Amino acid sequence: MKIMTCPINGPRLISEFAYWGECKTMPDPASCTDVQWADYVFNKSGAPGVKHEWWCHTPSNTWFIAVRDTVSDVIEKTFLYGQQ
Amino acid sequence: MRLPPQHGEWIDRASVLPFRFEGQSFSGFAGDRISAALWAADERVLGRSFKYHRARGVLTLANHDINVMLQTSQAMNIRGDVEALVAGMDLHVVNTAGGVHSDRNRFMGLLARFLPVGFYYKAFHTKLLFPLWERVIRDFSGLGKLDVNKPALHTPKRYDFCDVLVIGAGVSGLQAALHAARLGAQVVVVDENARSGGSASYQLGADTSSLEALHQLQAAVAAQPLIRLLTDTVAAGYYADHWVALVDTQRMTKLRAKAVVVASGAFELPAVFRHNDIPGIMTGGAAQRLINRYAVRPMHTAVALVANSEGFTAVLDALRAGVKVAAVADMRSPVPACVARDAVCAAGVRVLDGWVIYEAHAGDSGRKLTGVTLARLMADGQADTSTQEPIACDGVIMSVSYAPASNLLYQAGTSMGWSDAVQQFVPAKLPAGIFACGRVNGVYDNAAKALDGQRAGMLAAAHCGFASLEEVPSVPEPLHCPSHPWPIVAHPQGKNFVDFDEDLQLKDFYNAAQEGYDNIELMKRYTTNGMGPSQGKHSNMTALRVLARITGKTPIEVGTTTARPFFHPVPISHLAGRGFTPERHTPMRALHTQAGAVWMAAGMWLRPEYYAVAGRSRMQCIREEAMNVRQGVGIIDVGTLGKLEVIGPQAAEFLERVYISRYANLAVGMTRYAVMCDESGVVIDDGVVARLGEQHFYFTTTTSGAATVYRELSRLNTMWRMDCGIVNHTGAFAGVNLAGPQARQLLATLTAADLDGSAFPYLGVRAIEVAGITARAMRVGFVGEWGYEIHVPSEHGAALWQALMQAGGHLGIRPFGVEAQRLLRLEKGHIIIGQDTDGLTVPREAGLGWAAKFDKPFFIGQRSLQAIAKQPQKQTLVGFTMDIPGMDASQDSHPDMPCESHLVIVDGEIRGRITSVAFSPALSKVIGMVYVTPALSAVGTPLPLRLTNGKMVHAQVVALPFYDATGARQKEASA
Amino acid sequence: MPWRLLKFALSDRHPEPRMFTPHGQLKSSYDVVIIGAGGHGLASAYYLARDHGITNVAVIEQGYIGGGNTGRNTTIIRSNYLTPEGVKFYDESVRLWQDLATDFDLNLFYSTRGHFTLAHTDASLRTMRWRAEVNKHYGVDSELVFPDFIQKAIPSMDMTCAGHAPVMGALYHAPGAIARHDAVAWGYGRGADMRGVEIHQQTRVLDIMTRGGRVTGVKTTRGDIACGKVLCAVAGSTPRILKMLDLRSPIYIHPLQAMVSEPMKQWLDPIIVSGSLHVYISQTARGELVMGASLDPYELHSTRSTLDFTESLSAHMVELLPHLSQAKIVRQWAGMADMTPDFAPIMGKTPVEGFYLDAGWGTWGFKATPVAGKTMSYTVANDRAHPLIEGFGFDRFERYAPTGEKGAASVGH
Amino acid sequence: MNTLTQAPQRASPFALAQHWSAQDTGPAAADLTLTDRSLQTARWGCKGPAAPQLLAQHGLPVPPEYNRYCELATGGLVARLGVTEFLIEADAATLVSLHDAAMPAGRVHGLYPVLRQDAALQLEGPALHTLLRQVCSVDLQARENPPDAVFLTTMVGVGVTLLWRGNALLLWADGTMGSYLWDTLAEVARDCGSLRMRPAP
Repeated sequence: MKIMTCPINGPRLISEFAYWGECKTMPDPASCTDVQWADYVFNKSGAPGVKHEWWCHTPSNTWFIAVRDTVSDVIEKTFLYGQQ
Repeated sequence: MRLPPQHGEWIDRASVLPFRFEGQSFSGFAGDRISAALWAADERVLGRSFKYHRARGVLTLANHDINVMLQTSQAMNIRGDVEALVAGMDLHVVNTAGGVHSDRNRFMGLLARFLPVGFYYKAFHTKLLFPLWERVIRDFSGLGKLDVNKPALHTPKRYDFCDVLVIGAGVSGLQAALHAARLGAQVVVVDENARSGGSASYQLGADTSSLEALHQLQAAVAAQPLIRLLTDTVAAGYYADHWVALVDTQRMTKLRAKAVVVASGAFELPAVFRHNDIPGIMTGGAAQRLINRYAVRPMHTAVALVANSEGFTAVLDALRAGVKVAAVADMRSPVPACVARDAVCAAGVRVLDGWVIYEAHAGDSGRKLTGVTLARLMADGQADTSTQEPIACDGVIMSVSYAPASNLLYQAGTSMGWSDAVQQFVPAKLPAGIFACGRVNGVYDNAAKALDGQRAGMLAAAHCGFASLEEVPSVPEPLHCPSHPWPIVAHPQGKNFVDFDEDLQLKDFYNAAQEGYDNIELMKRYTTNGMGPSQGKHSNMTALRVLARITGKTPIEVGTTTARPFFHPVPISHLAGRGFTPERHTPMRALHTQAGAVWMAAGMWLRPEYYAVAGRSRMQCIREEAMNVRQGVGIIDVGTLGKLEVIGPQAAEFLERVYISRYANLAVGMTRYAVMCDESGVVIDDGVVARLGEQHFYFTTTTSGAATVYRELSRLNTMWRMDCGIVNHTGAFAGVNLAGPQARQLLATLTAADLDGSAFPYLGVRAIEVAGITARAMRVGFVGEWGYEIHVPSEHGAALWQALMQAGGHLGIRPFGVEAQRLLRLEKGHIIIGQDTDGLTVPREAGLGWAAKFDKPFFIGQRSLQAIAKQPQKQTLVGFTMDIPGMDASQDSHPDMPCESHLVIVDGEIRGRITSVAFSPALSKVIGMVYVTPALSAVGTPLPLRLTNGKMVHAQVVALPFYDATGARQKEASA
Repeated sequence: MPWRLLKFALSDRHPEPRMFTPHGQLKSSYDVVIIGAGGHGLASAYYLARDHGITNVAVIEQGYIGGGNTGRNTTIIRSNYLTPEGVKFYDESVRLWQDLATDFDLNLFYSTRGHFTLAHTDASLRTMRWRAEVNKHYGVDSELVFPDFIQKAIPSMDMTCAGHAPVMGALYHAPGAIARHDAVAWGYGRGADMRGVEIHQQTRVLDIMTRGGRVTGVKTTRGDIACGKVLCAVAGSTPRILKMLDLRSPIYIHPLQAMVSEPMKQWLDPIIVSGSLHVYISQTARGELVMGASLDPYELHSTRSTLDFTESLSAHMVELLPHLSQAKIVRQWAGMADMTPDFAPIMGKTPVEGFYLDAGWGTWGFKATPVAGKTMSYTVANDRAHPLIEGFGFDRFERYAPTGEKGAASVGH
Repeated sequence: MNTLTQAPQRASPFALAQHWSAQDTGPAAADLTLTDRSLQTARWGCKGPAAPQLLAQHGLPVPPEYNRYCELATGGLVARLGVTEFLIEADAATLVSLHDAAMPAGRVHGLYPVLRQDAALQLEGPALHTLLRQVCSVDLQARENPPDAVFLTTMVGVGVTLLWRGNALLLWADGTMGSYLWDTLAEVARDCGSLRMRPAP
């Protein structure tokens, strides 16, 4: 099974982790249009590439960011949010 | 015929194993594979082919020989060349009609002309007849019989770890292991055979001294403490990050390596000529395995078809075994010099250079080989039919071509290149940590294999951080080519098989190409080449050569099909393992069981659905539990609810952002209902928020939502960086809901706390002692009676329950289960998330519009709900009642009573759906909640409901709740 | 023995014409370019030519015919969906399936076997009844059945699932069927080819050219093509193509894996799906057991296999069918599923004039092959969404109006 | 709320397990010994940025690195779970003073008390290695593991905290998983040889 390295707990089977999805920045709810908001809520940058994603090591409930190539599945790095 | 003891044979003649095959008795020796034991007993017809039911014998004996597929009462699709002989086996050949010797389905062979490649696409499909034809086809297809009465086998799985995994214990693999271990690496070597040695253990030929060299190597490996050698173990699949599935008869081991050396060798391919499948025709490797491992003489008189020096070693082994070799046809011309060939010539064997076997001849209706016809090979690879020479023989030794066993290399993502020197695919670019050596790497010469293994072993060790001072050896260029570029002889009458699993003949490939299936993937799918049980191990390379010739491409241009796991079929029991299914229980588990609980699963949790009472139906029990709450006092275990805390200066602000209502203004000591939405505004969870202190909130989630809610809140707080912390106390607290008119009186007997409404009002929360246990108590009204939700540390949960049950005995306290609670909350018109809402429900539809506070600066889902608010509402949840004449609490159900999910039908259109419905014993009528279009939502609107049988019944929209509209029963008049 | 097989015995040469005309160069322009020679793309080409007389069409395929999800799925065909949109759409598809083999004169092994969706919880039982009621309303043969009925149909099933998830009932869909997936693509391909459509395999789309918000052509690895209309039917590659047009969509790609056993004698008639255990199984005409589970848990644009997939699928299968533990798995594989938030497809026109989308097929695209071809060819020919696909529009999410198929989502097959 | 008061009838989470027994059962020199530590040891937990400081103030050592633990002279231990969470097993007096300092929650800024109601277990015996190979995907005996390492991982599908104390493996898990965990481990253990089960002395 694939290994993911939790920044705190180290390398573990990827089955110990929960995938949330790509990090996305929320537009200002007050100023954005309904369509812009819908884009934030529903749309994804679904094309293959290297992405910043939220992952959680479930036994320790550790959330972190993984930089992962969604074609090769190579995890380039993982780090705690805001500590890049 | 069994030979006298052979040097290094694998059988133990001291232990004789009796067994049965097709109803006859035989015996073999410990160490025999089934096929070997049968061949030793001069059995020649060991199987029947898949399509034409032709007689088949030993072909390769290389662990992929699907000619011999057997069945016992214990197992199906047993491979004769893989499985060790076990005393008492009662074996039958799969997929025959009336046994292997007189298989009635062999007439299929006569129909061959009618059944060209893909014939089944071209017929049988008239609508009317297909079902009949399909039944016939289905009956013909399939191999073994699955015994559907067998219980499940549970074979425990295992994890394992090492630095270097070596796959294949031949000369190169053992050398790799030895050199990796010498540098300090922990090494595991696996081999699918019963012993290590690979081809060196049977491909002896003139040079029997090679066996001595092998034994020394094996001894060195055995003496190396860092090496673990696992035989009879298949590396069944390679997965990400050097995770390899090792399968033996006992179990699957999931091994994590830091580097992998693939030394898996090569498959020897059958030559393609007419009737190349008659029993007695086998590869050189098969003959040599029979002789040198199992001491079996493969035939009396042989003709050999060779195109490499390995073939001559096979001839020499045969001669040593007393086989009369009538002739050797060497497809090559001119022929490169080679020791083994010289020895064969020296032995006076007739060797014809540039000749092939044009066809083979069978007697006894295809059951045994009677001879072959040789012909000169022309420049274009065709046989010169003017030069035919028949020779009598009962066996053929074929050694013309190899294909690398590169399956795991492909799975690991290796890109393969083509080597003209050895006429095979070889690794061109290996992924990090993957190494290849030996035949799979295009290295055939024994001395070179040893060097190649040393090279791979040292590199693998280095990859794991075990540096070496000595330099990695370089491997000499190949001395000879083990594979003929075109080991294929066309024949007008065909029956020259390429794929033995699927009975595919040479012409099938030409025909498929003619029909347009002329790339490797389409050809595979159309011809089904390589789709049989051996997954093309003997046929893919030949098919590729044929396609290359048809399309005028080079092999590399044609490309290969993807080799997916598994390398060798893996039993589902091995994959399933023990099967761990985690269960969660509250501390009151044993007490519920004593009380007759009938359990139901809620995610991982097990909860009492209701408590069974002798002589009462399920529904009666549920209603009585409910009525006991309405009239006296009941107790339910609510310990499965999610129990979270948020602590800190910004705790209130945090809750305001994640729940749709207000909490900043919640007074300390009070609780408030809470609804959670997702970003799109869909309702996903609900619970109760209790404020224990200015900066301290304790809140519940649904049972199923607890884990995900806690996880998502943690993520949000990680992102938002608010000055507060979240703690998950779901498992740390036990909880009960004590409810009913007598609840307060009961609790008063166990606590000194002032339970008066003024001191402990409705929706209040207090830290009190109950039966000497420190507890968090909340005044709640979910079931619509005066009630307390009491949470205590789990270690005291059972004690709390027992104390309440004892103290409540004289008040007639009874536990109630999930179903009674569902009924009670329905009477109160309270929704259950997931039952009265679905994956798209927004608050206003579920009657929760009031809870969403749009004047807050932000909450999750707020912005989407603002957008949705501009749209007309599609549906709304309302209450309904039905009076069913003649239905009362004595009946569990009634034919006219609708079920949850029954539809509202108006003017033939779907206008609504019931989400909850029950007969209310308190109101003695049918009540429920239903989504309807806004037009139907007004109180008093008649609702036509369609039952399962299509009958229409009528209900009426009523205001919620159904029971105790003012809530007088659950809170003090003052409130 | 059918007479039509006689000709093979009577003639020495293989009396079969070529199915797909080999084409040299791409023409410089076509009326319509279809990206993707899978079932959907070829079906669209077939109906464009047959029903709309549009034959100047090129189907561009980066791999080979039917090599994507068409050749990787587990071929389940059913119409017992949850929403009116879904039920009407798939019901039309099932109707079209019936005559396909005759239309193609090709045996698709369309085999009606009956389809059970097991319910192990009262919640899923409610969903099954919901589906049954909606299905019946639109004339789809679909009903809620209970353990005794199920046990009779599959006597060897452990109705308690090893005590972990007792089977409480099932949605039974008698028309549930399987078919030979490759043959479907080949049949549509040959039909389109015979009507003049050009199929170009091993041709990869590099870019889509537009002017003023209108499609003007397609750049490929074998040259540029001018065309006014492009239909994109590429399943797992959809986001990559959409990016060429700077179109954002909710589509996300997760692998879907499957595995197949050694051939064995027939013992399993119906198709079985378990919502709670997330597994499904059927037996092919060759006697193999085809098994699958739910999506892989994270985005990946690859068809790699994982061991844990076969492990958990096997563990659940043995709970349901204990005797399966003797069977052996020979092969596993994967496809790339293009998922949508509401588990319904995205079909029809897009913000780019002349660019039509047939996507979001997730784990349920095979069964829709005929109706997708029918409706998309209509949409392309008339530049107007076919009535059956109005509920699946590209813009439904920005309108906050998703389709409700997810309400019943368990295993989407 | 003080979880350390000796309230009536505390019950071990393992007590719900089918195979659990309040007595010492099985051979003394068994291949595997499971010891129920759930109630026999005083336990307290907290997390938050202020947690290390609080521990220090009460004279407790703070493991400098994540997922390491320190032994206490008194026989207890302080385990650092991730960045700012701590699990402490010590004499009741120490824990009461910690608890009183921390409660009520919200009183100390940046400190979030954690109520520990663990199923706590000790595994040891010659067959331990064989058992672990079946139930845990982490190589707990890997050369590179530091001796004071704390592992947060899963075992037979349950989230667990693990650490080595000599040749014994200490395990903590959510109490509501306790009965499943105990029964499953006992079942696997029986396949690995003779089994002794006992409450902590």
